[in-house]
Amino acid sequence: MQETLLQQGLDITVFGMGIVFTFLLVLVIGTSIMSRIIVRNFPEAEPVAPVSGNQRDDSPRLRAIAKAAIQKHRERNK
Amino acid sequence: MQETLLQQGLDITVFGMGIVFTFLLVLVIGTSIMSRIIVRNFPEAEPVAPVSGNQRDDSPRLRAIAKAAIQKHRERNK
Amino acid sequence: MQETLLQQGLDITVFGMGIVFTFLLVLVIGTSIMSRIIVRNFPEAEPVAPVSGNQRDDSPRLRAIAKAAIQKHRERNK
Amino acid sequence: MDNLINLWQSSGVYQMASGQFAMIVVGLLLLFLAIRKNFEPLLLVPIGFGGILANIPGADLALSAAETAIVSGDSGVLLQMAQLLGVDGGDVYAVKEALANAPAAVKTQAAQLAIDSGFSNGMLYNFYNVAIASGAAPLVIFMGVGAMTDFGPLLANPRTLFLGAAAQFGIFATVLGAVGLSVAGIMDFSIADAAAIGIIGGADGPTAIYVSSLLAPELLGAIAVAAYSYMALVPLIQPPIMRALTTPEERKIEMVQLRHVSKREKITFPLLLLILVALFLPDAAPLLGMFCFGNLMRECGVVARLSDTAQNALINITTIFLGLSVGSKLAADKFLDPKTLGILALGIVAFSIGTACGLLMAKLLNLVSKHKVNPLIGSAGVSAVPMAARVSNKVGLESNPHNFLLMHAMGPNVAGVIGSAVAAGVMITMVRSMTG
Amino acid sequence: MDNLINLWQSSGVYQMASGQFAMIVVGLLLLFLAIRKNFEPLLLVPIGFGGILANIPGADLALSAAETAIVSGDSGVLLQMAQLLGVDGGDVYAVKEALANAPAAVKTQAAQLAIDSGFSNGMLYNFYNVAIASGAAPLVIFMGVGAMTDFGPLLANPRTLFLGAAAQFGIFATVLGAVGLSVAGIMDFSIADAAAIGIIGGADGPTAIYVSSLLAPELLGAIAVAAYSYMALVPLIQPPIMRALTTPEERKIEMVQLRHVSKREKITFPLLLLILVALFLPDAAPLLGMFCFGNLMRECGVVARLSDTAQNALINITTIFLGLSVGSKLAADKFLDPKTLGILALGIVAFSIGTACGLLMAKLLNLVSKHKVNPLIGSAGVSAVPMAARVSNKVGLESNPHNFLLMHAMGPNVAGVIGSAVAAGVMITMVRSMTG
Amino acid sequence: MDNLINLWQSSGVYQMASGQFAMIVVGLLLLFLAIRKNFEPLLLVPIGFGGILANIPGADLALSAAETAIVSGDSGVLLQMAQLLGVDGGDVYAVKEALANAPAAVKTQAAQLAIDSGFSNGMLYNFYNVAIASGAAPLVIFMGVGAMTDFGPLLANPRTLFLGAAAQFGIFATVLGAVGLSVAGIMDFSIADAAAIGIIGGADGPTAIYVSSLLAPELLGAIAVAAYSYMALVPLIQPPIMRALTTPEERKIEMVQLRHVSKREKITFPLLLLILVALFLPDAAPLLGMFCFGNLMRECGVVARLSDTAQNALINITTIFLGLSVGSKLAADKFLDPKTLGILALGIVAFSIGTACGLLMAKLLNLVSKHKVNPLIGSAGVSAVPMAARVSNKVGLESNPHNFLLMHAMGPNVAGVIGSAVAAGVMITMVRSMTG
Ligand code: NA
Ligand code: NA
Ligand code: NA
Repeated sequence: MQETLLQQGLDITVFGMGIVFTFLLVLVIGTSIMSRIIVRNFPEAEPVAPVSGNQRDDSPRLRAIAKAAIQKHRERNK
Repeated sequence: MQETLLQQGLDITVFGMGIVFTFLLVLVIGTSIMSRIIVRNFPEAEPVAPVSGNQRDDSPRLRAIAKAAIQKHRERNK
Repeated sequence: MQETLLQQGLDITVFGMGIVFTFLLVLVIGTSIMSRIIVRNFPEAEPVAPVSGNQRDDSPRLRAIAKAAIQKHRERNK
Repeated sequence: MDNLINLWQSSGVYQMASGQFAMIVVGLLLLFLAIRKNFEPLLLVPIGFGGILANIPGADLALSAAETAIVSGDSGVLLQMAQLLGVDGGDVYAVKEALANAPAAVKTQAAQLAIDSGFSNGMLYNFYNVAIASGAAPLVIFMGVGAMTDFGPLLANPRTLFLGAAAQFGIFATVLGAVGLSVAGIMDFSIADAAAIGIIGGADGPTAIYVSSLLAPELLGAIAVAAYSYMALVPLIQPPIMRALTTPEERKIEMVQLRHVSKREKITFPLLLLILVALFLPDAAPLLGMFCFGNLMRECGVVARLSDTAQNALINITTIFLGLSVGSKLAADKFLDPKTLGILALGIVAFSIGTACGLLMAKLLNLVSKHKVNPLIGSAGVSAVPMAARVSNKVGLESNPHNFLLMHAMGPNVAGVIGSAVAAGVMITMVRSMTG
Repeated sequence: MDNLINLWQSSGVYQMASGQFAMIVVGLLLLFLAIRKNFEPLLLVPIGFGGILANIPGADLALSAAETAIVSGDSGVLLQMAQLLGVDGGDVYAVKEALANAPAAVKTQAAQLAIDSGFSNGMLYNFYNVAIASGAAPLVIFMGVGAMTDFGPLLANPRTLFLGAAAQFGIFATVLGAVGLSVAGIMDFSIADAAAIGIIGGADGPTAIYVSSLLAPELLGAIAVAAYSYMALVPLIQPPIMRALTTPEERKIEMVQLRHVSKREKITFPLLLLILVALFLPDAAPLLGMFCFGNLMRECGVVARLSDTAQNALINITTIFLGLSVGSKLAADKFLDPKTLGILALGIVAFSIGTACGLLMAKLLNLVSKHKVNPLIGSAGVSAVPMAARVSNKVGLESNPHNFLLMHAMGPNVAGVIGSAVAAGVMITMVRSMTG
Repeated sequence: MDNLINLWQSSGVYQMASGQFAMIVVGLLLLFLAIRKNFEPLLLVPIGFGGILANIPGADLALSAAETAIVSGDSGVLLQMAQLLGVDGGDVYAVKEALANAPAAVKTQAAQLAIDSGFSNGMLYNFYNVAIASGAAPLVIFMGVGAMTDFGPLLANPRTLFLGAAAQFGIFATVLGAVGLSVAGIMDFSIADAAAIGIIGGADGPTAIYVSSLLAPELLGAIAVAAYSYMALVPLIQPPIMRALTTPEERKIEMVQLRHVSKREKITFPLLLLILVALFLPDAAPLLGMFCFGNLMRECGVVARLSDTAQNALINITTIFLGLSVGSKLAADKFLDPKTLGILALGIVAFSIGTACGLLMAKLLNLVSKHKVNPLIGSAGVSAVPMAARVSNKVGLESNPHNFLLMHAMGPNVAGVIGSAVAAGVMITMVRSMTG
C-alpha cells in the first residue's frame, strides 16, 4: 500500500504538472493567435495610452497608475 | 386522442381569452371606481405638473422627459 | 398537570430572571475590567471630542448630534 | 363547460371561507398601520402582504405539497394520505392533524406521495422553511443589527446593563401571566407557548421570531405581529408609565457627560461578550454569537465591505423573505383563535411591566450609587431600539428642555437587546429540558 | 499510463458528441447576439454561458448525482441503478428514461445510491433546483419588476388595460397553433407543451420561465431562448405589422395629455389588483402577488431600502442564477430536436398575432369611445417592457414628429404584463385539471 | 433545583473540554492576526469567528441533528442511533464514527430519528451544507474574482502564462511531500489528503476550499487556515527566496512597455479559455467556468449591473457565509491533530517551492527569448493576487528605483489563478479514478 501511495503521488505529480504545462501552452498559443487575428482584422479606432511601462521620465504618473491598480486589486484576493 | 387535444386547445383558448378579458374588465372598473373615490375624497394639495402629453410648444422638454423615462425603464425588462 | 405548569412557569421566571441578572452582572464586571485594562495600557493618542453630554451652552450642536444619531439608528430596529 | 365549472370552483370567491376573508382584512389592516401610521413598516409591510397571500383561498401558498394534496378535494389522494397516516380518510381535518404529528419518515413519504400526485409546495411554505424553520433569517438579521449597533454609550456607562436586565422582567412576568391564564382555564397555553409569548416582552423582533419558531411555531404569526405592533406603539405605551413612576425632580436629573470610548474597547467588547456566552450560556450562542459577529465586523475596521453588506443588501434581502414567511403563519385557523387575543393582551402587559421594571431599577441604582442616572433612561431597557431611547429623550425634554438623554438611553437600549437574547437562551434550554 | 488514458478519456475532445458541440456553438451564438446585437443581454449572457457549461462533455454540470452515475460509464453502478429502477441494465438511455419517470421515493433511493458511489449533483443542476424548480427565481424577479414599474400611465388611462388584454390573444393563438401542429402530425406537443409554448406570446421572460418550469420543464430552454430573443427582436417584428394595420391618419392621432395620478391611487392599485386576484384568480396569485408586493414596496414610500434592494442587489443576484439555470436546460438531446424549430416558429407567430390584436383592439376602442387612442400604442400591449412602448413611440414619430407616444404606450405595456400573468394562471389551472 | 443543575450542566464551563478551549484560543489568534496584522481579514475574520462559535461547548452549532442527538447525553436516543447504525450503544465515539461512514439512506434515517427526538441541525452545519458541501460558495466567489480580474497584462504578454504554470510545481511538490510523510510513517495522509494539502500551494483560497471540500472535508479547516495565512505572509516568505535565486543584474532588468489590449481581445479571452477547458479539461469546468463567466460579465460591457453585483453584494454575502462555514470545520478533534502541524509545515514548503519555480522559469524564458523578462515577476506566478505582484514590484524597486514591475507581474499573477484551477481539476479527476 505504501508503495502504491508513493506511486500515486508520483503519478499525480508527473501527469498533473504535465497537463498544467500543456494546457497553458495551448492557452498561450490560442491567445497569441486570437490576439493576432483581432489586432489585424479589427483594429481599434484609437488605441488609448498604454496601460503601463517603465520609462523614467514620467514615474509620478506611473506611480499613480500603480497605486490605483493596487487599490483596485486589493480586495480581489479571496 | 388527437381530437381531444384539439378540443383541449380550443377550451384553453376560449376560456382563457374570456377570463383574461373578464378579469381586466373587472380591473378597469375597479380601478376607475378606486380612482374616482380617491380623487374626490382625498384631493392632493397641489397636483404636480402632468407627467406627459404631446403639445407642440415644448417638445424639447418632453423629449427630455421621454429620454429620462426610457433611461429609467431600460433595465426593467427581464 | 396544571399545578406542574404553574411550577414550570415559576421555575422559568425565577431561574430565568436570575440568570439574566447574573450574566449581565458578570458582563458589567468583565466590561469594566476590560475597559480599565485598555484605558490604562493602550491610551489613545488623542481622545476625540466626547460623543454626548448635556451642557447647556452648546445645545444646538448637541441637538445636531442627537438628530444624526436618531437618523443613524432609525433603520436599525427590526 | 366542465372547464368553466372547474375554473369557477378554483376561483377565490367560491372557496373563500369567512376566516380567510377576515385574515385578508387583518393583512390590509397591518398594511394600513405600516404605511399610514408608520408601524415598523420594514417588517409589517412584508408581514401584512404575506398574510394576505397566505389566505388567498385555493392558492395554498402557505401549504406544503402534502397539505395541498389533502385539502385539494381529490378524494383518491386523500384516501392514500389517510392510509399512509393511519387515520380515517373521510375527514380532511383529521388527516391534516395526523400529518402534523407524524414522525419525520412518514412526513417524507407523504411529501413523496403528494409530489407523485402532481402537487408541490406553496411559495410561502418554501420561504418559511428556508428563512425561518432553518433559523437562518432571524440570525442573519441579528448579525445585521449587530453591525448597526454602536456599543459606545454602553461601554461608557456599563451600569446601564442592569437597566437592560431589569426590563426583561416583562418577559418572565408574561410567562407567568400566560401560565396563569392556563391554570385559570381561560386559555390553553403549554409551557412552551408561555415562553414564546413571554419573549414578546423582549421588544426585539428577530429574537421573538427565533424563539417562537423553536418553541411554538403555530403561534409565530400572532407573536410576531404583537411584538412589532407594540414596538411601534412604544411612544404611546411608555410615557404614561414613565410619568407615573417618576417624580418631576427625578425626570430633571442631568447626567454626566459620557466618556470617550476607544476603538480598542469597541473591538474587544463583542469578543468579551462572546467568550462569556461560550462559558456560561451556550444556548444563547446562535443569537448573541451572530450579534457579536456583526458588531465585530463593524468595529474591527478591516472588513468594511462585509459590514456594509451585512447592514444593507443582506439584511434587506433577509427582511423581505422573513416578513413574507411570518405572513405565511397568519393562517385563519391559527390566528383567528382566542389565543391570539390572549397573546395581544399579554404582550401589552409585558411591555408595561418591562418599562416599569427598567424605571424602578434606575431608581434603585440611584439609591446605591453616587453618579445619579435619570430614571427615564430605564424604560429604554426594554430594547425596541431606537424607539424607546427616543421616548426617554422626549419625556426628559418635557421636564428639562436642556436635558438630552438620547445617548444616555442608548446604553440600556442595546443592553435590552443583550438581555432579551440571554432570556431567550435560558428559556429555550429550560423549556426543552421540561418538555424533551 | 492508465492514468493518462483515464485523463484522455475524461477529456472533452474524446467525449464530445456532435450534439454537445452544436450546443456550444448555439451558446456562443446567444452570447454574440447578446453582446454585439444587444439582445436582452441581462438574460442572454447568463443563459448562453450556462448553455455552454451545460454541454461541456464529461463535466456533467447539468446532471443530478443519479444521472451522472448512470452516464459515468461505471457498469457496476449502472447495473444497480437499472435494478433499482426495474429496467435492463445494458441500455443507458432506458435507465435515464426510467429515472426521469420514477416515483419520488425511487428517485430518492437512486440519489442515495449515487452518493454512496461517490457521485454528486452538478453545479448547474443545483442552481436549477434552487432557482427554478422551486419557482423562486422567476417570482423574485417578478417582485423586482413590480418594484421598477410605474403604474401611473395605466391609472391615468385604465382603458389601456383592454389593449393589454387583447394582445394576449397571441398566447392563445399559439396554443392553437401548437395543438394544430400535433393534430397534423408534424410535431408531437402535449396540451401542457402547447400551453407552455403559447406563453412565449406573453413577451414576458419570468412568466414564460415560471409556466414552462411547471408545465414543460424539458422545453424550458427553448422557450426561454425564444421568449428573450423575440423580445429583443420586437423593434424588427412589430413595425411592419403596425404600418400594415393602421392608416397614416390613425398613426397621426394625438392623444390627450395624461392626468396627474396621486400617490394614494398608486398605493391602492397593487392592493386592488391583489384583492381581485384573491377573489377571482387564485392560480395567478404567485406571479401577480409578488408583482403587486414589489410595486407596493415601491409606492408606499416607507420601505425605500427594501424596494431599492428588490430593484438592485436581489434582482441582479437572482438574474445571474436564473440565467445559468435556464442554460442548464440547453442540453443537446432536448434542444436539438425538431420541437425547438416548432417553438421558434410558433413564437414569432405569437408575437405577430399579439401585436396585431393589440392594434386592432385600439381601433375598436376608437369606434366606441370619444377620446381617441392612437392605435400604435396597441402593439405595446404584448408587454416586452419597455421595448414595445419605445417602438410605438418611434413609429409614431415617423408619422408625426411632434407626437410622443411613449408615456401613453407605457399603459398598455404594463397592462400586458398583468394580462400575460393572468393568462399564465388560467392556463396552469386548466392544464392541470386536464392532465391531473 | 433540577432545573438549576440542568442549566449548569448545559453551561459551557461545565462542558468545556480542553480541546474546545484551545480551539477558542486559536480562533482568537486568527482574529488577532486578521485585525491587527491584516492577515487576509475578509476571510480570516469570519473563519476565526466561526471557529470560536463551532467550539462553544454545549451549543453544537457545527453538528447535524443526528450528531447532536448522539452527543446530547440522552442515552435512549443514543441507543436507538446505535441500533440503527449497528454498533454498540455505550460508546459515543463509535456511534459518531459509524454515522460518518453510514450509507446515505441510513444517514437520512438517523436524521429523521434525531428530528423526531427534538434535535435540529446546528446553525453552522446548515451554513456549511448550503455554502460549501454544495460547492456553491467557492464557485460564486470565483465568479466574483473573475469579475474583478483584468486580463489585460496577461494578454499583452501571454508568455507570462508559463510563469503561472511553473509556480504550480509548488502544488505537486507538496503532494509528494505529504505522500513522503505518510510513506515514512510520520503522518497518515491518504492520496486524497495529499492532493488537498498540495492545493495550498496554489495560493488561491476558493480553489483550496473547493478541492478540499471534495477530497478531504475533515482537513478543510486546517487547509483553509493555512492557505489564507500563508497568502498573508507572502511579503515575508517570498523576498528572501527572490533575492537568493536572482542576481542584482537580473533584478534590474527593465521590461518593455506593455502593448495596448483591445476590448475585443478581453471579451474573447474568457470564451477562448472556456472552449479550451471544454475541449481538454472538463474537470476544471466548474472553477474555470465560473471564473470565465465573471470575467465575461466584466468585459462584455452590456451587463454592468450583474458584474457590479457579482463584485460587491454577492461576493460579500458569499464571503460571510463561506468564512463562517470554514470556521465550522475548526472542530477540536479535527484541528488539534498532528496532521494540522504537517499541513502547516507542508504549506510553507509549497509556497516556497512555487515561488522558486516561478523565478527559475522566468530565468529559463530569458535563455530562449530575446525580450527579457525580469525574473522577479516569476514569483507572482503562485497567484496570491495581488499580494505576490506587489512583492515583485517592491523587490524590483529595491534594485532599480525606476523599475515598476507591478503591471508586468499582474500577468503571471492571474496566470497563477488559472494554473492552480487547472491543477485542481487534474487532481480531482486523478484522485477520483484512484480511489473511486
Ligand atoms: Na429586550
Ligand atoms: Na404580456
Ligand atoms: Na495559483
